[in-house]
Amino acid sequence: MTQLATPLPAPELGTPVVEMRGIRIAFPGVKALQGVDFRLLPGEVHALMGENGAGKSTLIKALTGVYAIDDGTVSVAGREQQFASPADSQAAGISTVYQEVNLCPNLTVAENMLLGREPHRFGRIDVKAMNARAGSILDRLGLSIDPGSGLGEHPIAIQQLVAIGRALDIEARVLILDEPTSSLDADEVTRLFTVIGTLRDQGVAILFVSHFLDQVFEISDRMTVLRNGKLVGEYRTDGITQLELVEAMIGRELEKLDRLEHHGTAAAPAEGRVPLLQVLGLSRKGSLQAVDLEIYDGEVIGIAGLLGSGRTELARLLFGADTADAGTIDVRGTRHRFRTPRNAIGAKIAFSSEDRRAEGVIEDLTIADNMLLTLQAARGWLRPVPPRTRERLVAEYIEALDIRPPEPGALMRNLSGGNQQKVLLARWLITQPALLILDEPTRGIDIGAKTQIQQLVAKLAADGMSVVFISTELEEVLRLSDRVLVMRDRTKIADRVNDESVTVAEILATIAAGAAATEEGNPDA
Amino acid sequence: GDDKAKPSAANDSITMGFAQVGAESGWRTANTKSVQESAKTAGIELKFSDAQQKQENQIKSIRSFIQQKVDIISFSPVVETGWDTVLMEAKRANIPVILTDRAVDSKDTSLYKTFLGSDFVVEGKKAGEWLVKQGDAADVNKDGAVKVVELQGTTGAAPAIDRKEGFEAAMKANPKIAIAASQTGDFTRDGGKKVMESFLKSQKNIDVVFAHNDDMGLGAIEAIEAAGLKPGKDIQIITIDAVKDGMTALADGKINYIVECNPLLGPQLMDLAKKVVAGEAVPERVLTEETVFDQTAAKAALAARQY
Amino acid sequence: MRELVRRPLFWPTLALLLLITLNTVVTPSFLSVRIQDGHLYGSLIDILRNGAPVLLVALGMTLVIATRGIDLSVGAVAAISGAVACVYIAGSDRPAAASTALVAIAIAVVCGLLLGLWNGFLVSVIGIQPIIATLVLMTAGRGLAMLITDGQITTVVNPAFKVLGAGFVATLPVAILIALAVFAVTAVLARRTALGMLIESVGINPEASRLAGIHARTITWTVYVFGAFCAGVAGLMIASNTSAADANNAGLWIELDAILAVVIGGTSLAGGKFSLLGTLIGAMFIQTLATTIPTIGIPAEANYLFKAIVVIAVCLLQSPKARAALRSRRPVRTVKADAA
Amino acid sequence: MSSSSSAVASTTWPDRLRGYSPPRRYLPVIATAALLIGMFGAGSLRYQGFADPQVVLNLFVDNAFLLVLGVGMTFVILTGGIDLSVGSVVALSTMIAASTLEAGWPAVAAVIAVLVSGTVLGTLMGLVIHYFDVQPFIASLAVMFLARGLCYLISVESIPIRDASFTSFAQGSVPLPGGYRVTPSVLVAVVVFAVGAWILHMTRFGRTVYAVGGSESSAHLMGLRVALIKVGVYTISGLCSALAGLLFALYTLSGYSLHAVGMELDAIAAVVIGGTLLTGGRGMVVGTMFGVLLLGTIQTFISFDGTLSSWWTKISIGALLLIFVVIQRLLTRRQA
Ligand SMILES: Nc1ncnc2c1ncn2[C@@H]1O[C@H](COP(=O)(O)OP(=O)(O)OP(=O)(O)O)[C@@H](O)[C@H]1O
Ligand SMILES: Nc1ncnc2c1ncn2[C@@H]1O[C@H](COP(=O)(O)OP(=O)(O)OP(=O)(O)O)[C@@H](O)[C@H]1O
Ligand SMILES: [Mg+2]
Ligand SMILES: [Mg+2]
Repeated sequence: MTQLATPLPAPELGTPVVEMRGIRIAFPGVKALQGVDFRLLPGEVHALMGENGAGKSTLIKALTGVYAIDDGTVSVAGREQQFASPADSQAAGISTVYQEVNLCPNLTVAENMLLGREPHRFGRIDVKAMNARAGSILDRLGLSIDPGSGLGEHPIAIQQLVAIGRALDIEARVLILDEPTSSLDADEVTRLFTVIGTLRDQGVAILFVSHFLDQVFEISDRMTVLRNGKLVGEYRTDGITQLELVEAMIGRELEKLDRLEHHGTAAAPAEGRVPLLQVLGLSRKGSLQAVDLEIYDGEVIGIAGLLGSGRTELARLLFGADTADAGTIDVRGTRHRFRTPRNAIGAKIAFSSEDRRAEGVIEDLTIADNMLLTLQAARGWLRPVPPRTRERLVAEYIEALDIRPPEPGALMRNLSGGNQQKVLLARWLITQPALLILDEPTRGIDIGAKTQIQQLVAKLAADGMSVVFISTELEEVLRLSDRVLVMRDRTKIADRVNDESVTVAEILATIAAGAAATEEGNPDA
Repeated sequence: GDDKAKPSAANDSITMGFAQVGAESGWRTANTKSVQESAKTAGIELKFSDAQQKQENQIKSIRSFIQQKVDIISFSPVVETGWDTVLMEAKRANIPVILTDRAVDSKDTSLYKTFLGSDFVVEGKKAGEWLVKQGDAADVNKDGAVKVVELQGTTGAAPAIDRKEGFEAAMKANPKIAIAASQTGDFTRDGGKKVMESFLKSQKNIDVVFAHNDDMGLGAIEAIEAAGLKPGKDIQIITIDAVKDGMTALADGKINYIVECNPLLGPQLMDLAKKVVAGEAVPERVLTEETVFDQTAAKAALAARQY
Repeated sequence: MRELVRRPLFWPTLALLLLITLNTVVTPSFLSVRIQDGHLYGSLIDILRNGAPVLLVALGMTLVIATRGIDLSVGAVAAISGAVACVYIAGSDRPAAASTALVAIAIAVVCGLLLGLWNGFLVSVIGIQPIIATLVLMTAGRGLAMLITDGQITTVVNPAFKVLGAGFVATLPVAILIALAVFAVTAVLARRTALGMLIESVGINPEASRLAGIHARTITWTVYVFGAFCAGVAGLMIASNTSAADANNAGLWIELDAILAVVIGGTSLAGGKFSLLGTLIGAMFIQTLATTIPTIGIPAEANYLFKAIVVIAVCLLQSPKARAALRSRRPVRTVKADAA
Repeated sequence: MSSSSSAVASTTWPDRLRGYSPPRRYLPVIATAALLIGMFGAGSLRYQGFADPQVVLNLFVDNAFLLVLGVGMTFVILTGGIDLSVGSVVALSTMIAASTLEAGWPAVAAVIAVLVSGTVLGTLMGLVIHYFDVQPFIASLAVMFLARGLCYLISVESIPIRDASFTSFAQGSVPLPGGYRVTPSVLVAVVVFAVGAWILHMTRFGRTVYAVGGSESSAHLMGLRVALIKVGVYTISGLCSALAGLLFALYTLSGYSLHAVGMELDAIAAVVIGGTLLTGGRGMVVGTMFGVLLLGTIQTFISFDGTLSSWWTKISIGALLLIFVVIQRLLTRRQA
């Protein structure tokens, strides 16, 4: 083990606004937190770091009264507190955005942001004032959606911003953000950071969790690192390097992170080769305008674009999750019509959704069941996967993806967010698809696992599988793909072979130019 | 607008609105059929409605009959109480009302013209009197006490309350007779069978079963037979109704005594209706023609039984 | 002991045992079983035999509930199936022949299946909320049953038909043997094939299941067909037990009993995980409760009160929070579920 | 601020355009209303006298208690719960009213006794459901048995109500223009309906009811008072049941332990037909009113027909219900 940066000596600290001492929380079979100390100062941005399952979310939930603490004390502003529910912690000035979006999809955006604090006159909610207030918060986040629209109609990224908006509206002295940026694009992140900066200057203490190291180094003042439910140390951000931080998190030296080479143009499509997938004029009213696309075996297609550019919609149409109004899809030269995901699965297409909670995990089933779900569905209920195969497959993927806890019988709902994502990935890999569509597969995944997944994608492609890779992280898209599609305003605006010349800046420029182009050419509002 | 111009019903056909309780038993179905058929025979146009055992539904139908301006309303109240309001509306609309099968306990007897039906208390009494008359023969197992188990109808239903009351009143005449257990069998065969099964296990030396209707009695017979006993011999059975299945069992010696409760009120009802519409006077209370059957009488009557 | 208490079925089982104990204290002969005419005879046997229809219906209901559905029509389906069988037997040339009984049973079962197809169609294809979709058949079904029997109680005298509900094979009641057989087959289908897992998956998260390629519609449809099949067989048992089809009262409120059995057995009405063994215990509990009332001599007017008290007691026993509160005076500090 | 409005104004999001058509969540209610009108039209064409406005008013007169029940039930169902006890509580309320009046209590005292006992039962049920995690179906089933049992404890026989103020209220009529009339009970029901709608759609409490129905765990994490809401809706339902019980007692001027058997199903059906999702989070009180009126219309249909035998009555009710929900479903299909 290399020399870690020295933990911060105590006297340097002012009076913490939050102080947690010796926190212990055990779930059946898991000691999630084993005597963790934690301090949060006013006017700082404090990053809570750790691998998937390290206990970050649990520590937050212990602080905000979601979980009862087995042992240890929590004090806020010097007073010892025993929060029995999130309502109590909120009353004590702690405003929280939890990791999974926790809003009510059946209510409007404004309602979600202001629930419990709605402006009202004589007991009657003032809808106008509510929408206006919500609108101004959305504004701060640079979000131009109708506050009166239903939350459920918006993609997960928007929902995440709405959740952040809700937390911002609470006049709090502590703001907790558990992976707020996991599905945001660069612009949104910048805007969010501006807001965070302002709040910090006003003296608000901000607790921030993220797996994006760059972001952490950009915004945070100090950080606390957890590993396996134990405290590793507290550091000043300017006193630690990225490498040291990663080593603190994973507890060992990392083989070079950027090991993965630029994947480059693996197989330039030879003349006359039948593409694996040939898409012509695929469109759906209100969500995607005609898109053409060809995918060849062993190709990784990256899709770049900003929020709402239609990437998810394209993926869903390719998979039959939504039905297209027009256009054709040929798989290896045969025409297919995907009315349900089953049709697409039959054509050996796999799709891992960006909305893990609503469209991915089956919370009350075990890891093993979740992994084998699609395989089983494809085999039909009468032919269960034989126990031996089952055990072998599950063990193999738990090991390959380093899923923790490595127990096939653990319930999915008890897994940390990152580990759930890995299980879902395994679900699709087990079906050995010809085309794997990954919508934000690295969302909420720690740095180590992210590298693992990227390597996996590269390896799968090398073995002949085609992959469609959608990610808000442009670097990641560029690093992995053979070709990059750029989307904007629900249509494809560029399709480029990803050679050395392509850069993040260039892609962003393309998107901006596309903006100009559409504004001139197509005033279709 | 409630002030109603009476349609010229005088010479052409009469329209009758009949609000039935429901179709909760075979007895009730026979009753309905009788009303429908005799209406046809009598040339009365019948508006029939089924309340599905709910008073509110019945009130609604009566109100809708008033709205439709029928000439006469007849109904078998689901329950005795609570008719004043709607009957008042009928009275205001000048529509006469005839009650069938069950009475209403309204203080204001001007709200209806007459009540046609049997008296449940009397039925219970008749059953009890027969048992008293049996004397020592009622004590089947000769232990000096006549141990009766009672299968009640649906708890709270008028026939159940009244039959129990009548039976208990008559039973007092012989101090040896005692009801050892009494439980509801909901007027069904299944209920009768299940309750009787339990009684057979928890009560020793049962002499007599008193069932509030034939169906529960028939269920009890099954339970008794399954226990290896002979219904009608080892345990005597008294029931009320006299539907065909009950009469058959009586004729076969499996039931000992049945008090009739006659569902065929149709012809009597239509007669009354015509008289009322024509403005003739009718008695305030008309009893249905009912009898009692023992085993020999049953054999004779069985052939002619229509329901 | 600790381990035992944690088992999900511990509390329902305990409740069942308590009820049996109560009966035995009041009527010492409650547990005694003797052989009479070559079959077992006693209160316990009655409970098993009379509990068979509820058990059957509850088995079907368990799977329906596991998919987040509910089936209110089971009582009506039971009535129809009984009515069809009895009317067929009563109207045939040889109303006492075993072959007639077999044909009648077959027709009734087919009717049940058709009604299940109907329910499943409304729920899974048209997409009507299960409670309303099955309410349609709950209302209309009784009418159909009465239409079939012409509103009369149709009595049949057919020894072969009687076997189904009141007969004995190898000293045991046929009804319970059938119910147990269906239980066993269901358990095997659910747990030895992948059906159980797929049903649970659809119940827990229908959208995620669809995206995982599960044929959610077929599965939903199938469970309603199965539910109606069970109800149909239960209806035959009820009819056979009294040798009569009572369109009005056969299976009246059996849906409530069945749902109660399912829930007491630990299956949540919110769908998802289900326990067939739990349902078995739940159904037996309900039947024991029904038998207890006349046995221990509760007056008819106190039936409901007694039932209410027992049900409340069982719910509280089963609730971990209530037990924790009973055990310690401290404020309850359990981990709050993170579920929706 | 300005940037947002300008962005919205010059928007390329087609969402904004959609804003002009009625929001999707009103669709079920609109569909229900349209169908109800259609059904009424069909009735008027078919049966003479059906089109009389008094027939419509009678729907309210005859279903006032169901409307009140439905309002309470809407609250419960919106949180994703269910209350099976309402029918029995109605019966118990009629019993309490009738027996206290018989014992010579003044009318006001009887009314208070009824309302208090209904509310207490509801609250107890809510407490058990929330704090002991007992499933609503089971808890309310237990209360259903309990209330029915208490009825029998009071009396197995029906008890008439002869109290002067009760009878005058029951037999009173409120004249409307055009010579039509309704009963005072209708006014009570309409007031309850209005208050219910107001609470649900205009107040914080109401919003939070929807939030709990949408996602209880989210509501909890958002720091909302989930306990208050969950206990609150059952309390409201208990109060509504007691009130409905009073209206029912007025309607029938009696107390009877077999009153309102199965009425909980009518109430639930009315709520669900009105477009409220049984899983919670979506629905409106107006919808419930349409649901109640629909059930009433079906009955009116049948009694105007007057030729259906008992079983055809049941089959027709089922068939009409079916036609209604299928068309409603097809109209709102795109909602998914
Ligand atoms: N409700 C629960 N029941 C049982 N185990 C749980 C529960 N919640 C979390 N765990 C376990 O506690 C450990 C810590 O989980 P936690 O969610 O705090 O991780 P995390 O650091 O937030 O990870 P990630 O970065 O993936 O979100 C994990 O092993 C997880 O499986
Ligand atoms: N900044 C924004 N302001 C308003 N609406 C937005 C914004 N971003 C996205 N949307 C909404 O997103 C919807 C399209 O999202 P879609 O899922 O296609 O995006 P995407 O390209 O897949 O991005 P993501 O990866 O975030 O899902 C549109 O209906 C639009 O209403
Ligand atoms: Mg986490
Ligand atoms: Mg997307």
